[in-house]
Amino acid sequence: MILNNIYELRWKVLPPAAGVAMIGMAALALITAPTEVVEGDVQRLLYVHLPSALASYFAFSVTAVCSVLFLLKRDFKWDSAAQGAAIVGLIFTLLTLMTGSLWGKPIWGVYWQWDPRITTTLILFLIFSAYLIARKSTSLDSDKSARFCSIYAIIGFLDIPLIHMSVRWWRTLHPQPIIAKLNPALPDEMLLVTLVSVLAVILVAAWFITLGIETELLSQRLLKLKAIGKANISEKS
Amino acid sequence: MQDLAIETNRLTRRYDGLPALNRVSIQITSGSRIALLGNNGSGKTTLLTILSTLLQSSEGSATILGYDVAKKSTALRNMIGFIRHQPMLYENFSPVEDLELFAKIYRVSDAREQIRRLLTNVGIWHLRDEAIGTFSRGQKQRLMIAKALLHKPKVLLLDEPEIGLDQSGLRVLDELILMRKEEDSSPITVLAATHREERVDTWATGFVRLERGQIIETTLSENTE
Amino acid sequence: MSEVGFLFAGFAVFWAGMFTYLVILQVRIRNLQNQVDMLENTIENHDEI
Amino acid sequence: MTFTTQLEIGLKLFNANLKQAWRDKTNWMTAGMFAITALLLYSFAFNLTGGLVRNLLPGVIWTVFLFSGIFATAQSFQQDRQNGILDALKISPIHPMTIYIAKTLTNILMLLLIEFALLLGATILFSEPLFIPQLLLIVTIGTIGYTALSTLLSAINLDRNNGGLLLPVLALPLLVPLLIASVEATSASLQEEANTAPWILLLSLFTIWSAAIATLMFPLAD
Repeated sequence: MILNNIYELRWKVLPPAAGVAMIGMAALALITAPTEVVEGDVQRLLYVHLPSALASYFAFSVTAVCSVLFLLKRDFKWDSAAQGAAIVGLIFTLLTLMTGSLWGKPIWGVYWQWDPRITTTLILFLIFSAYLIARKSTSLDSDKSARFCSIYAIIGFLDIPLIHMSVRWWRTLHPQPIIAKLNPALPDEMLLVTLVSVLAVILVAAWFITLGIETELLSQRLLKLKAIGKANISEKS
Repeated sequence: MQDLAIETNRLTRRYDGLPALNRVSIQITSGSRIALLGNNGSGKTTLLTILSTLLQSSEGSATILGYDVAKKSTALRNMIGFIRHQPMLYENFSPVEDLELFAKIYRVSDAREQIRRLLTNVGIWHLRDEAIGTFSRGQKQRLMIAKALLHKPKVLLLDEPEIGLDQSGLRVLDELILMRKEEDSSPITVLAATHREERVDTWATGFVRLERGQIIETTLSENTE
Repeated sequence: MSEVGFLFAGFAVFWAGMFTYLVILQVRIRNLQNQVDMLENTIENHDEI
Repeated sequence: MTFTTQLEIGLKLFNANLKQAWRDKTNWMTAGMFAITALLLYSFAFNLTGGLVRNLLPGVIWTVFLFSGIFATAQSFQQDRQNGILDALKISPIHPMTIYIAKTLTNILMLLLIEFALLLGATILFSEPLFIPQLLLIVTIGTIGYTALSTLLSAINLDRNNGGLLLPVLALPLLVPLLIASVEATSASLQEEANTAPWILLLSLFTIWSAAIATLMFPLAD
């Protein structure tokens, strides 16, 4: 009940909060945050890269949780929610990979590095793309397909730790050129800016997810209405 | 007040939003033989498939002998026999091999004797060691009759059981299911979809007529809603 | 490309990506809502007749 | 029903599956032929006649196994579905888990047959000692791991025409840990001082994970 009431407030709270937080984040990241000593200004990409990555994990967690709820309750609104969140997750995964590449080029000299975290993110992208392809290629109200895709989303989500672990072992047990990647503890100011930006992007992600859910729910409703319309017409004839 | 064998309450199933079965409520008493009538696409198969536990309803509920169909319990499945449009047989097995496997699954006692009796009754005992894939449609249908009766179900769901059967095959169907003499005290309940309306009077104790997923005519007492 | 160039590119991609997605979503929702309203209207009128 | 009756029925069903696979071999013959053809193509593409075979062979072997294995398991419920047997089993008092386990075991057995034969052939073709106990163990664990997942995914027909192509797209990203672990374990087992332990550990971990999760999930897919 309380949860429902909170969810009702989404249109009043989320857009302005996300908007303010995003503007604050841009100002903080580009102006207030100190320039990093080794990497220089380009390090400021951290403030969009890291939050995007966290937002994508957040969205995929929503997909997994909604999939579990769908399997338990067999209510199609959870299936819609899982799909809506999966799309948002994919968008943020894509943003993570792109900002990461643009950050990597000046620092590492290459756009792409087979780093465990990057590689895991890419595989995550493949898994949830496959999920969406499978779900979208079948009828919206097909319970078989919804169940199957829910199961797939749960398995895919639970696979993440294993993927990350295997890729890390794969990289570390191979001899490879050492690339300078300094990761000293962030100074306080940077930490603060990072926290703000994470908050901002998570808010945006939450807003997007609610919008995504809304589109999926509307599509379902439309399907039902069309069916009723068809039935009415055939009754008249 | 007789026991209810099959009861559905506002049973609904939608495909792509379109209802194939629309709020169907029926009550069938134990031991009755009900014909399910209607044109193609009227929802007969959907109703039978939901009752067989193969398909899930979109809304509403159904119980067979008091067991909720959606729960798919083992006890319920032991009591249902189902013959649907397409045969359900291992194509590269012989009838005996197929039935022996399912006798095991349904834990039929004296399986060997049962199989011999049933195959003889449906008239394909001489084909017992041939591959099912070489059978004609009518022979497969006879085998399906034997398979559906193998575990002595209390409720039989039949979807156009006459398919492919010749005159003697139809007689087999009548003798074994539709007009069979009760051997034991617990009567068998039959719900059979059929297009042969002229034969319905000879075996059915009642009928339900569906059109566009809804009941338009029935001899069953109306469900109190 | 200079360091600042990469920084700019990164931020541009990020903001552009989010804005585009937001616009796409809003358009889709509006379209769907319109269709739903239209159908609901016709179905209501249909019933009255 | 109790566990022992399920076990008994499961064995019967496994037996029936094997009998069915044996009588209608086309599916498995196709998988075997696909594996052989792929192996040959790889040897042309990577010029596996040279001296670098040992470095490339593990990757070649495992991609061949995964592709042929997944294409074969994608079909594994197909015949049962067309015959109506899958539906006959679903309305019977058998537990869905038993149906799944019996089918998975059949697939594992058939795939191991193909894979061991292929290893034997590759031993001759590339004059590398591939038919060694350690490698056979690795292949067995890996096959159990990927078959458990791909059999689960093949159980549902998504009512679409390109379902055959969809399954590899769904299964392969999930199998990245398995591919990494099995390739590394294989190449370690081909070295003089083999240290396969960590990779076999990772491989076993994935296999246990996938078998457990697939077994638990299958009844929900029904």
